[in-house]
Amino acid sequence: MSWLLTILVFLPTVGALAVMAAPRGLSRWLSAVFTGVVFLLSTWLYIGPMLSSGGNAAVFGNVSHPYWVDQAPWINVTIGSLQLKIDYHLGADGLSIFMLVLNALLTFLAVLGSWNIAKRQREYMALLLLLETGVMGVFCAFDLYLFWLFWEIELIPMFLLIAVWGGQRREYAAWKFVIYTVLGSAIMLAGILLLYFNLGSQTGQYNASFGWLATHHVSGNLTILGLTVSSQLIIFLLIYVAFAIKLPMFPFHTWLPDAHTEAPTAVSVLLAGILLKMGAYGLIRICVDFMPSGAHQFAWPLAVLGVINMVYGGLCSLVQSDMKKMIAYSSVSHMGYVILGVAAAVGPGATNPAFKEAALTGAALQMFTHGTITAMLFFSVGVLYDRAHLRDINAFGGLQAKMPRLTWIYSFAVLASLGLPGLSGFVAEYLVYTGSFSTFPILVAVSAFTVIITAGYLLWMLKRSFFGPLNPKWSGITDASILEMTPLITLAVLVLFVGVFPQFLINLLHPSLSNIIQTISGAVTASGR
Amino acid sequence: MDIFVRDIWVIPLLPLIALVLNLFIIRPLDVAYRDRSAHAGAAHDGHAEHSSSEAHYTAEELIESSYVSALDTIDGHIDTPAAMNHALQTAQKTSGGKQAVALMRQLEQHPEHPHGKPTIYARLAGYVGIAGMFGSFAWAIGALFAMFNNASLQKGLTIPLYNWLTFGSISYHVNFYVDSLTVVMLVVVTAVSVLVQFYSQEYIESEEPRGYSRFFAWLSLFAISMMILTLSANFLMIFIGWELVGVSSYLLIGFLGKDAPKIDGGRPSPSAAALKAFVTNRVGDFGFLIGIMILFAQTGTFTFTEIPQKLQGTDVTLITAAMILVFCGAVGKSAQFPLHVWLPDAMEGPTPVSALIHAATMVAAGVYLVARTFLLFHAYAGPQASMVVAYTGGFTALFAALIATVQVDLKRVLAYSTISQLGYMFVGLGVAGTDGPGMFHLMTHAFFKALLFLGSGGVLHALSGQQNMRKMGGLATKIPLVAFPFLLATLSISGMPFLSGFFSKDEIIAQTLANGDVALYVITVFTAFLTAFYMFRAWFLTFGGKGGALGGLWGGKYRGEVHPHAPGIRIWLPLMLLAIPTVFLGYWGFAPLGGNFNAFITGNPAAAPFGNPFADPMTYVSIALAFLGIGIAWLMYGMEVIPADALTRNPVGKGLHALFFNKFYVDELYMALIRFGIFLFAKIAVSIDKYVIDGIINGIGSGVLGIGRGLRKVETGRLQNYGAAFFGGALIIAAAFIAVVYFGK
Amino acid sequence: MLLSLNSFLILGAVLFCIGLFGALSKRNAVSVLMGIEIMLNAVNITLVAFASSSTGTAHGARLTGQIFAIFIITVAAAEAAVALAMIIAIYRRRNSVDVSEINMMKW
Amino acid sequence: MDLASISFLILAAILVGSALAVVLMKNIVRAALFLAALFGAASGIYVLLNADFIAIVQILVYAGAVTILILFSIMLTQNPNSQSSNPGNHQWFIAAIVAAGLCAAIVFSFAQNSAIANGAGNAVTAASTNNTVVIGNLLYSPTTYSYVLPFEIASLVLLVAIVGAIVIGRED
Repeated sequence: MSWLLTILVFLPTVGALAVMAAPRGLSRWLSAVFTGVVFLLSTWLYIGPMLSSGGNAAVFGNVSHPYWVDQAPWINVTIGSLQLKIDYHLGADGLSIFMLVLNALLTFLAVLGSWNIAKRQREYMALLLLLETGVMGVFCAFDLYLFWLFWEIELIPMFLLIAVWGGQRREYAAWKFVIYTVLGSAIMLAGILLLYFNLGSQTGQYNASFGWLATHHVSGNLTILGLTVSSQLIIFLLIYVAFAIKLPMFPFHTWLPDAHTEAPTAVSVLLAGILLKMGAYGLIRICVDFMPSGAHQFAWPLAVLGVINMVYGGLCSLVQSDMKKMIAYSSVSHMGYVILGVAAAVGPGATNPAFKEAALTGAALQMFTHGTITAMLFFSVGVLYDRAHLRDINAFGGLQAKMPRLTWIYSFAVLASLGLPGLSGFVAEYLVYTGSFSTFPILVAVSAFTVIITAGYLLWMLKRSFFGPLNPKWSGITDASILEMTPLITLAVLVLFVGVFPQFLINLLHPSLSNIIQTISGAVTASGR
Repeated sequence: MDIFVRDIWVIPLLPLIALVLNLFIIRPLDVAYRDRSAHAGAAHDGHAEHSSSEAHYTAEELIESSYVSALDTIDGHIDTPAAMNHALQTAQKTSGGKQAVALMRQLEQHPEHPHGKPTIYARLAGYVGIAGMFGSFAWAIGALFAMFNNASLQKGLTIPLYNWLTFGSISYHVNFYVDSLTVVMLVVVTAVSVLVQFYSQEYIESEEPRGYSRFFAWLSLFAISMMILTLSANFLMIFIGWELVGVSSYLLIGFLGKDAPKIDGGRPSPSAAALKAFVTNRVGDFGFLIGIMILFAQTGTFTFTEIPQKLQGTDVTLITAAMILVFCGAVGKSAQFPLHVWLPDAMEGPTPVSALIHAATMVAAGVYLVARTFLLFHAYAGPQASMVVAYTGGFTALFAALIATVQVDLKRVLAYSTISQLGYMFVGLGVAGTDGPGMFHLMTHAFFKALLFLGSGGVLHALSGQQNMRKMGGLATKIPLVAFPFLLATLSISGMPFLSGFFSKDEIIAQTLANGDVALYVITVFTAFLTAFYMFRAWFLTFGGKGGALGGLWGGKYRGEVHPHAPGIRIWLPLMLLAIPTVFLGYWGFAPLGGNFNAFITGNPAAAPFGNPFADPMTYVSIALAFLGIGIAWLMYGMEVIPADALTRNPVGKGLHALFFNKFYVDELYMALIRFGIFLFAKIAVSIDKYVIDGIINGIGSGVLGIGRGLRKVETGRLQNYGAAFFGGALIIAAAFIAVVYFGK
Repeated sequence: MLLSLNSFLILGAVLFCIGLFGALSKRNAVSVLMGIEIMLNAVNITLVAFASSSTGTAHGARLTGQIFAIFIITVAAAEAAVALAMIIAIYRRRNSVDVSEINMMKW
Repeated sequence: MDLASISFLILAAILVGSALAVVLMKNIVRAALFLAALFGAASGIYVLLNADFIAIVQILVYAGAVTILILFSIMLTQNPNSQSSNPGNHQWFIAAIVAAGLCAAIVFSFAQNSAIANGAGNAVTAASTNNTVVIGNLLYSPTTYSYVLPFEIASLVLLVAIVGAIVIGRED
């Protein structure tokens, strides 16, 4: 037991308490220190194993044998033949480390990005820190119940952050967000219980730890309302509903534009950068790995929905006039890549598992890519909004003349978002496309249409707002300050680095993902499909 | 010597170093220095420009004033005059729209003349860029001679860089590959680049001094991208380069600060042109990407040299489809019909950029792509693939030439001529048995077209940005240092014997006939006639005209208002240097003098050289047609013995003129497709979101609320009601219980 | 068997229901309270009847019902005191003891 | 028919009759007086059931204290304007149905339940010992099984009720 994960999860909570206890003026400094420390510690998750193994990425392990483990017994109740066993079990393999570090970084940057927030700064910072705890927990919980617990914990601060610090329709947006999500997690809990007790009665051992679930799969059928369906499919669907809402997947996506539009800048950043990734992470880590043959049976609908996400989100972005809403819909579009990649990984055909791993790696990289790039976009819009108190694309025009720095970095983010090679978006999209094609040729061909739409709406937005002759009404606007540029530049460097040298991330993910691919192949072979 | 080939990565490295230095050290210094001097100037002037109190507008006012949408709408309809007029009228109805239109007109009639000079750091940026580029050029020449020396190097050499990932049997390599094709392309790219960069110093100094260092950074970025594209060993790398040149082009087209649509000139704003270029290219990339995916799914590799082996036994139809889709990418990048619409608009960028990117190098990338995958097109795909290439090229060549005959904007004539010449290259690749003829024309065209564009830049520079040929005339005597090389290039593109364009173009025309394709022969020869006509029309309108020497060939009446001023050495020297290959490069493919370009480019010493054009009687047909074209142009615009509107007096001619002048209404068609196709779909999607999905969600919400509102009436607040309900409930339970227990049996 | 347990239980039930009717149908708060008192008495009768008919032998088994009754009486007394105090308080404030006008306990 | 049975019949008749009078009387003062009669008759029932201690307590607490309390509050809240001092409300009809139904259900159940109807035999058993002593032991005995704690809590409840009543009823 190394305690590092426990510290990472609960240090932000300590920070939140400290912020609440400290004088108001100190709150932002304290939260910057705490999130900064958490970020530095989180990098050790990557550096530590790399140093100890001399750079061999295989050391990160997979879901059954993660490198980092914190485990302690917690609840163990036996009622008759039923046993309820919940462990305090944190773990981190490549896939988790990847998300943990991203979360730590984005939260730190979000604190910097909210430096000048005026309204109830202390409470705001404390909630940001609490949110970090919840999300950290989700990404490193290795017990299904614990996972669900953290999944719920994250919701509360997010709800408050939107409902208190949001824009005009913040209450509507916050409620919509929370009702959608709670509905999903209620259904997910049903799925978790079904999985736990079914598997328990089948194997005779009640255990919700990820390592156990990844190696022991439910079998047999369930009869629901007279329909007999394979248990894996039922459980997959029940649990996936929560992730589909979070991702968000069409048709569960409508909370996203509202939440993004109303949330304050830094919260939008976290929402897009991290919270959506929770859905993707859950899909890969839980749905695919624990119910491989259920996922396999659902692969076709999943792929179709992924493609709908991509194209539909893109089309919706095209006609938005609100910048944030446009970026929100572009998130829908971009998360479609994740769905498509995962669908291809579990899908039929493609006897060559290498293609599947390419698709899955692409999906995982897309999580990183979207997290960083959309964060940049939201930070940039936030800078603009702070000055103009407007986000309407048509209200600006020619800002390039007055805000060269912002134009520069915003263009960078836009180009990264539309998949420019050399930036991380390209790597992910290219892997997803090339990896998925052999599984779903027609669908992928249709989805490639997205590359046109994406370029269209992003560059058109840039053209209308930033280029052309300066709108005389904005002659007094000032450029982004150094403080505002800091998170943007940090992310830009990261996006560029990953775009040019993606292999360090791919190596980090490889042990986890190849394990998942093996699980899928094993399950698919066993089911004889 | 071989080191030049083995370490070919030096070529992209040098501009990369220049870019990094420029972007991260020199440009910040430039900006800081400039800001400080600007501040000093402002303080000296004593009036503060910014007052924050100006920005007191409510959100509604700003959105409704529709300043931006007026600009954008007019910008989007600039190619479709009727729609533009409508947009203008609509715009006049709102305050912001009025403001926007007024601003547009003001900027068009009195373009802002940027003042100030580049700072010392900006100049340094230029020098660094040029130095890096020159190093690359020298290295490329070294590689070329290394290949002459050691013919085995022409076969190709893979230079591994690193690996994204390898899973089982598939891999994503980031590798370079160098063979004779690569080196020829690199020489062209570096040579034109270094000259254009040298030329740009003076051009950008007067056009946009504030963006001086940025401009050189983007030029370096473009050079790197183009080199990655050229050096790529696989489809992954070539796609990376492909997109990067696209984005460099985007950045450079939108570079100029005079960023408003020109209503009367019928020209979009640079940013609109950049957007159009990028998105149109993406349409091609869509096909390209699918083609790559098909090949990858079949073979598990992207590498050009491995794909053919692994394709053994694959369905030919599938490969044909894949190659046609790959060709889609080339269609986009090389501006072939139907994706040619972006290139004329791209002329809104600075003229050196037009010369480098939109004439000589980037637009040739499509040709290079087909040449690079030539084996797949000809040996693995069915004959339909090559047919598609050849006929797309042939049709585009004719189509663009027809449009070029009636344009009045000098740069647009050159743009359509570029499209037309690129069509020739595709014809060459489609009909010939090797990639020799197409690449040969690419090479010669790169130089003479760069020369033409730089020459037109010299004209624009002399006339302070005037692009309309009706406002020119007789310039040959005023700027002879520009006119002379320009004339050489015009002759070359028109197919005058002994100049480079003659050799390369005639080889392609000969190949169509050798392939037995009469239709293509007729098309290409007729296009050659049109080329000679419209190029000399442009020449006479610009440099010649009635009253000039030699029957209007040299000098004549000047129709403009601006006083032309002579260009400096930084402008005319590159022109002179480009004139050298324009004249002599053709002899590399002239067999009687020992030139065998074909053998070099294919890496096969045994490959037959191009046929001797003078030995082929059909050559004289095309020469005659070229002279005919020149002659008609001379009569119409030089000596003006035939009135310019002679052909357009009858209704047929008038209709044709309108058709050509409006570019066959392709832009109108696309505009309609976008508005009634894509945007309709987008609006439907949004409505689904708003009314169906959110309707269901909100419906459930208000349903629950409604039930709650109804049920809450039950809560009267009177304790006795509650009591009655409570005991009534108890009674019901008891009654049910009794009914079941005592009477249920 | 007039003095069987059943007779007392039925008596209690009838009283309880009458009291219930009073509690549910009266406007005057004091009257409602009186109905409740009837109900409490009915319950007490039932409890004592059970206690008396018990045949248990354990310590105190036969008197547990009576003990319950004592507690009920205690609580009823307390309740009556508090309730009447409240009625008076309400009367002071609203000049009425009509319970159908007191409907603040909603939504 | 023995004396006990006759007494039961008379007492039961008084109980039911006065209960009906309490809920049906138009005049609330009369209703309260009938309530006092009801309390007295109930005490008679307790005597019949050999619960003499309860009977005494009943007289003391109910007939004595509660009746007086009720009469006082009637006096304090008498509204001179109202025609009827003890009106029914709008839902008296529903209340009647519910009460009657419930009564029928309970009585029916008792009638059907043979265990209660037959098994228990005579409810009124002969007085074997002094009940009061036993109750005393059962309530206060510190050594044997007793209800000391509930008793103490009950006293606390009473205390709270007293204080509460004073606080609530206080004029402010």
